[in-house]
Amino acid sequence: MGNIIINDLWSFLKPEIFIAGGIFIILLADLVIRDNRKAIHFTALIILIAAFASALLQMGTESFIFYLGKGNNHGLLAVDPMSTFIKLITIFSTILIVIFTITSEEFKGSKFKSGEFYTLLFGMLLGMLLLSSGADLIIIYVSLELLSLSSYVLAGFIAGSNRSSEASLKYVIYGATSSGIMLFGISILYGLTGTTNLYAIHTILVSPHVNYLTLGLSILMIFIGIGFKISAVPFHFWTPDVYEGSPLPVTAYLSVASKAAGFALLIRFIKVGFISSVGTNGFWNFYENFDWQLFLIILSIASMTVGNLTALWQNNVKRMLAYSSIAHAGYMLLAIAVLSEKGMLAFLVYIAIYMFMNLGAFYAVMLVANKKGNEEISSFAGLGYKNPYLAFGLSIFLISLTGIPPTGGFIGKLYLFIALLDGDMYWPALIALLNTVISLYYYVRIIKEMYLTKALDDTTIETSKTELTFMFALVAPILVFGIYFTPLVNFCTNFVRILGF
Amino acid sequence: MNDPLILYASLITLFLPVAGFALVTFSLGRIKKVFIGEISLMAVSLLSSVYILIDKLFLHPGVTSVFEFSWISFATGTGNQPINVKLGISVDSVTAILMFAVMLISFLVHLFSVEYMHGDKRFNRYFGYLGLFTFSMLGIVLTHNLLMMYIFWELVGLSSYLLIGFWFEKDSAADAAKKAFLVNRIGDIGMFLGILILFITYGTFTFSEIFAGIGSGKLPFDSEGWLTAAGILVFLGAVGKSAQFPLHVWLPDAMEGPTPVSALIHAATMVAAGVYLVIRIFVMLTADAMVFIAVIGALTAFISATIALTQNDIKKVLAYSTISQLGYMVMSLGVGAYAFAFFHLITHAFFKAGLFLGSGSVIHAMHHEQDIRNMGGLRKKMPVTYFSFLAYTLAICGIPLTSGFLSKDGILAGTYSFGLLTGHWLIPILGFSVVLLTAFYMFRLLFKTFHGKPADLHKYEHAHESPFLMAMPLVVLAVLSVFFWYGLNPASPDSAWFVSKWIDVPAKVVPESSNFSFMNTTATGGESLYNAEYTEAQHHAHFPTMIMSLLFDIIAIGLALLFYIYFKLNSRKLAAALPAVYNFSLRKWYFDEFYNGVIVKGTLLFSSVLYAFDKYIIDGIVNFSAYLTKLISRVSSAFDIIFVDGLVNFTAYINGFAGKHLRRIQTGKVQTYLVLVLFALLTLIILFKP
Amino acid sequence: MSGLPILTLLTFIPVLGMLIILVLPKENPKNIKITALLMTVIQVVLAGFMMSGFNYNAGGIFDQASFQFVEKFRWIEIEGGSWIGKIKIDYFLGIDGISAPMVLLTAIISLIAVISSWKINTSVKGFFALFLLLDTGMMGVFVSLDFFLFYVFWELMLLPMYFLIGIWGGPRKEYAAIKFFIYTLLGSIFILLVMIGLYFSAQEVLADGSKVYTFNLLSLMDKSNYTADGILSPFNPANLRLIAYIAMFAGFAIKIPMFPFHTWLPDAHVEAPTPISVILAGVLLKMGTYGILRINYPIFPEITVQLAWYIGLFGVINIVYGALVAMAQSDFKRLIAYSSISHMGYVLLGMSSLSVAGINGAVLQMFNHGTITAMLFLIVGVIYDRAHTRGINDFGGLATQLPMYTGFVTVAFFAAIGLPGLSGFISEAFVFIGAFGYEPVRILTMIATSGILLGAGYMLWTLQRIFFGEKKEKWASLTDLDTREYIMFIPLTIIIFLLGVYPSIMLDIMSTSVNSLVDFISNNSALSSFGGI
Amino acid sequence: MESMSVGLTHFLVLSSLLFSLGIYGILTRKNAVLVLMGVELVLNSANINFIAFSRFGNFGYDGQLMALFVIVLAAAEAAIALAIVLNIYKSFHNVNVDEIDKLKE
Repeated sequence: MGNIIINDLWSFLKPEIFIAGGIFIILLADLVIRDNRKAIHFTALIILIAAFASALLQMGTESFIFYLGKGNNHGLLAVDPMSTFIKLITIFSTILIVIFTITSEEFKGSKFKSGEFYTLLFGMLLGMLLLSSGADLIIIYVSLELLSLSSYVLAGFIAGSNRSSEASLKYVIYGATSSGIMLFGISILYGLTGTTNLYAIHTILVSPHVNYLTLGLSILMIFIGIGFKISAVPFHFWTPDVYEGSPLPVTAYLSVASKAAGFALLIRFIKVGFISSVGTNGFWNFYENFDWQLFLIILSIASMTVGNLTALWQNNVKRMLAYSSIAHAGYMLLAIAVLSEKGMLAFLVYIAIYMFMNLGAFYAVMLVANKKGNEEISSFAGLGYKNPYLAFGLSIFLISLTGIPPTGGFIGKLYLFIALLDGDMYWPALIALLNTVISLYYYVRIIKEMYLTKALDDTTIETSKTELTFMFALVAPILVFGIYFTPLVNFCTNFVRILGF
Repeated sequence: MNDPLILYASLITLFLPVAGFALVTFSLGRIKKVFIGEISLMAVSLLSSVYILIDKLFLHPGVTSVFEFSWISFATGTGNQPINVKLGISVDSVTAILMFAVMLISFLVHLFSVEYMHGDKRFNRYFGYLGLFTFSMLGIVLTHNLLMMYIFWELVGLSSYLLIGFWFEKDSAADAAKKAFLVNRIGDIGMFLGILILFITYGTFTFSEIFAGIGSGKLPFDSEGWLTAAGILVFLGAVGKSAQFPLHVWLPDAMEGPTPVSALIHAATMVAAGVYLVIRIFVMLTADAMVFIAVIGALTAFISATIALTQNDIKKVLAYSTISQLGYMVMSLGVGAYAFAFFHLITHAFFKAGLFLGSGSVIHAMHHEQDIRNMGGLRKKMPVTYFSFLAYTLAICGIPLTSGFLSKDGILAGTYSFGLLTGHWLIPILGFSVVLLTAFYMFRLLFKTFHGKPADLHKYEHAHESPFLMAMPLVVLAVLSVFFWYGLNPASPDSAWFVSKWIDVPAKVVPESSNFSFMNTTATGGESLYNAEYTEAQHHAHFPTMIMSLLFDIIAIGLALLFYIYFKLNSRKLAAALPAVYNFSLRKWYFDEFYNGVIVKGTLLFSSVLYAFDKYIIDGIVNFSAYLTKLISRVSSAFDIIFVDGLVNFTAYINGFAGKHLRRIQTGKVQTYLVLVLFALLTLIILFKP
Repeated sequence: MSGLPILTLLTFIPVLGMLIILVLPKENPKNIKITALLMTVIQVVLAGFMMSGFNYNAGGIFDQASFQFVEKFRWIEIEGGSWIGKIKIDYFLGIDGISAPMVLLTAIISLIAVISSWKINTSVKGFFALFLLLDTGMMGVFVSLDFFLFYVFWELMLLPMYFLIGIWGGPRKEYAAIKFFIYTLLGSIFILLVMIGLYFSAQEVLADGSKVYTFNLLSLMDKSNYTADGILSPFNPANLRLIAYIAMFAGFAIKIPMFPFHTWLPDAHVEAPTPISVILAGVLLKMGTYGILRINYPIFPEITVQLAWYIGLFGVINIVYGALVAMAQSDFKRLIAYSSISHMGYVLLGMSSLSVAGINGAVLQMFNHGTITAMLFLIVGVIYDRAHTRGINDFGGLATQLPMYTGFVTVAFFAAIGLPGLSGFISEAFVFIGAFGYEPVRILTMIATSGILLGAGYMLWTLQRIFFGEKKEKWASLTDLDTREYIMFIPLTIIIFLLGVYPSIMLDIMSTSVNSLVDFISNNSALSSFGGI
Repeated sequence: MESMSVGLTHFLVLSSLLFSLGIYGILTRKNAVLVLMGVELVLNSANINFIAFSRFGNFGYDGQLMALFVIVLAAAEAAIALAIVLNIYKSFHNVNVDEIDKLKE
């Protein structure tokens, strides 16, 4: 038995093991080479790359691991293509965040404790990795908390910054309450079904004896926790405040990785828990117990509309991007709302591109903020002339976020709308498209500020070659996938499957 | 049949003038004497037109030479007749005569202008424009199809625009040019629609093919009404170009152009193009269309004659007289006096060109004085001008032994017999009253200008006879106003060669049911318009016509003598006694006031209203919303709100508004957020309870 | 001819130029300008070369075999699972008689615009780089035969245009630029929706016999490719073709721009720098009508027939409304912008006739409007460069001051009025012939003829206000045209005269294709009543 | 059912009350520490549910296992949260959540 567990661990949990081990290594390294920050950065990168490679290697494998008790044929964790994909996304974005961290001015001071930072970052990552594979509500809750607890601290990681402290307080209160309510929902679901395993819940929900009212209540309560993670309206209120207050690399991380993990949870929760089978046409067949589609459509439309409309009014670019990320959560939610394999594919394509473009945008904003000390939109005035490369890169990211060809963002939108129209969801598609137009306002506002507004001061915004190289490394996939997206989509197609479906 | 020499001669005649225009244009004013080249080209062109004239009148009478080529052709979908637009020329006696007249007058005007325009800073360009005009006019004359007619129609419009506005520094000239072009365009639209109807129906622009189509019984949209409409619509082009009521208002203003231009374009040739157009489409005019045309012509003749009575500008009087005479020609066509219309066109071209050149000579001598009240007694100073002017005046009044007598009497006889046959007596009544009016105002003009005492001694002292280049054309034209060029019997219009030899009156092609019964020749198998009934009516009409018109002439001249030579009657007192009548005539029946006040102002007002609509309604779907957005933005925040008007503007407002309130939710207080979350949860529970 | 991928070259030569410009040092703007000039000259030469090998008897429209210079290879091919099916997108270029004139126009206007931007002195590098990118976008739209590719090119133009107006524009440039951007994006989302809808409704049969969803425009035109239950399939009783047609039409109509979507145009024109106005009026507006002809018409023939009257109605509104509003303008450039709206109305009217004459007229009008309006905007630019004002009433008496300039202005104005002998006349005449011959729009056509008068009205009035009257002291320092300006004006003037005197040069290029388009519509328009297969 | 014995319903009522109290505390307390106590109440109400269901539903030990995890996590959460509150106190010199609202717009 033990051997089997060890074997399972090694065969399917390599990334998690690397990261967990990484936490220890970083802690140790922090003790030994505390003064050599570079070495710690480097160590973290090595570990992450190893984890990424191992995740790549386990592409295509499917298995349960950690069986709980006898006669239970569903494990605690399910390793499958979808979870692997989310793991790749989260690990990859962690790698990028490490690079952010290296160049971030906020983290330059002597107060910055890199060892602690990476410990927490890896803790978060571990939470995400487990969350994306979690097949049992116990492990889901535990990994969610692991993720959350680390992120609370990271949000307030800049010592002495009021903004940062405030962000972390809000985050913790909001997060703790959400997860509390979610837990209560889980307990009700447990009471209804008698199990915490999603796969087991699946088999039980077939029976018509389940009280739908109570079930609905528990689903909604659980969804508060998920909605909090993916910052979907109306569970998004923390997002702008926390994003604005947190250190920029953390904000970027929250906007991509944490969101991806939240979506992984959502997908598994819905697909494993509530669908009876996947039709040959790719549409998911449902038990008649909860109108997931309508529910998700409402939330997604609310998210994109509220996100976009509110973003119009923001003067702080970081905050603007926070609202934009709410809107993008809406688009991704809409992809899932199709409840089909095509929707899934659209989601995967979208989030992969979203990772590049959103992190890229944050990175470019960070490079400006590094010099200017703030992210106010007026700081971007004349950037197109002060630093054309940086401005060009940021423009590409913003255009891609808008979804205009030939950028990757368009491909994401394209697949989204293909899925929507395939699912006969015309009105949501139209609303999403109109939202695209609205979003153009504020994305272009930044572009306008960079190119059309004269700079108020003569401060130069210089960037090192390394920084630019890194930024263009993010621009490249956006442009390449915008023109030739075959590899991306082929790649994503491999990851649509979920264990058992 | 199709003598290539005729083709070459026609092409030479047609293209040399435009070559002159090109020569002047491309010399870009760098060559001083380039006008001489232009005039030489005109001379060659004139000779070539003489050749054609001789050929068509004497060598090969009755032969029509047609040359055409396919200009545009394309298939129009399976099963349809392909579109094949042919351009071409057709030269018959009518063409040849008119072409010669145009060339001759044009040439004379060129010569006249050399002196008249001497010292003008755009001297060369003036000749270029004349060349362009001559080309365009010849195009109208030569064309064998409606499209080309329309093309050259517009081109004469262009050259007329350029020449009226030649002294564009004067606002009045620029205004007049614009007015001429626009008023003409109104008629052109009608003409264009008429052409469209015909093209849609017969698939061709070529006159002969259209007529063949009508003759074969095919009707536009299978309705005789549409055939009438097509005729009237095409005629609208003539209404514009020949300054017929109600589009006659541009011609008096066009006198802003140099006087030789007025002679060439606005008296002799271009304005006659309308009449020529009606001549060309005559065979397809239904009875209703003809009555319409006759009434328009008669009204025009009458209205403008009444206006001419009181005008004091020498050129304005002549302009209204031109309109009046054009009305005669149009009326003549309307009543079926086909040959006389053309006859009058030619005679009128000569004597009216003469009158204008004569007035030009006077104006030149008087240092650009145009008001006849400031003239007088000039006959002693300018004998050549005076005697030629007298000849033209006699001709226009239709005094025997002049060309005008022959052509005008024919027209009046036509209206009289038309009245006899159809009962449309209004037309001859107006026609005869115009005789009276014409004679009166022409002699008034003659007397006030050349007789009596000089009103402005200073100018009178400086007045002198015009130099040779100006006097010579006057003489030539005066000679051409004498009867013997047109027929040997000065008392018999019917035996004039125009009527008896040169012009073949074509038979109508319209269905019998929509033709006048007396013009139906199919029953008798005739080739000509006139059947026995009609001819007989004309015979009856001749004698009374001649008597009446002579009588009217004598009365009118007598009155003019009493008013302006013997001063037995006082025109001022008469005017004071009848102020309403006098002003009505002096102010030209208030046409300009009406058009400016109602139509032009109305359009401009409407356009400003539409612009306001565009700016405030369409562009800001609700103007108010744009305003509100601005207001909110000013109050709430310093940043420049991106708002876009139009539909987008409106959305922006809604968005902005919503966004603002959504933003207010973000209080920064975490407990508020949580309350909202719980509220949302409750809402969702209510929504999704099974 | 074979072997040389001429359309790809035409399309991507500007991108090459852009890349070269990007590496050139910005210290020497002359080199940058020369590079841009060179690229556009090459483009014109290539376009000329293309026309020399053009087959006048090939119909194109729906038949790949009769498209010319076809380049087709697989661009995107994704083998999906059972649930997603195969996705394929072709890099599919080709021209027929409808696109060839547009390609020619794009090449010519781009060259002229480069010449007219010679005086641009701020951020030269950026300007020409963006300009060339825009050029690629425009060319790409006219040669694409795959909807996806078409859409990519369509959207590719947005950003360069935004910058070109926004950075190098007039005082309210930001406003105008964002307005343009938002409007156009709003239009293109509708196109995108319909594009995806079509994608799901038709399957192309591949060489190996397998069926695959397609963006191929030609396959989308073939009714037999449609599935029984596709939302935009004519065989689906509950199809949404009418709505899709209207949506896509609206998307294109914004670009035309058709009333009531036109208000972006005057603002964009007024604020844009001269060369960009030239491009905008000369080429960009044509994309709207081209899109309708290329995509709406053959893909939805039965709805085209159904809605022809409305197309005609909007055409007439454009003509009359544009002309009337133009009359109220006191800004020279704004006036030309509204006249442009009016003239594009003729294109719509011609298209609504569904006849060869009308559509020939419409396509010819697209070309002619491109050249004439380009010239008009150049004219505005010349005077604005010198006097720094565009107020019509500020001027007066310029004819004496600037005789050569006045000469060109007169030619352009009269061409715009539709004077016979100049190019505008023929196209308008055929538009009217076609529309008048089509019974449903006959009355509309009659109303539209008032545009002839109104057009002459505002043009001549403008001519008078600017050029006639006494010479003003204020403008005594203005100089007449210089060599560069002659180089811009003369080719356009020649084209205007040439096509006025001998329009068959252009009509012959397009008429075979227009014939097959009209035949195609009449053969297929009744099909929706057949019911399912 | 015996009237005196304590059954599932009682536990559920208790847990609901606790949950409501917890939420009430979170929403109304000004002091951040008290808010966090509200969170603890919510977590514990869920724990009661887990154990009650596990016991009365005869579902095996999953529920109890869960409760154990939750207790541990609650402790960790409390620790972190209190640290953050401490940090806030350093910056703002109070711990009233309704006064910490600088981040907003």
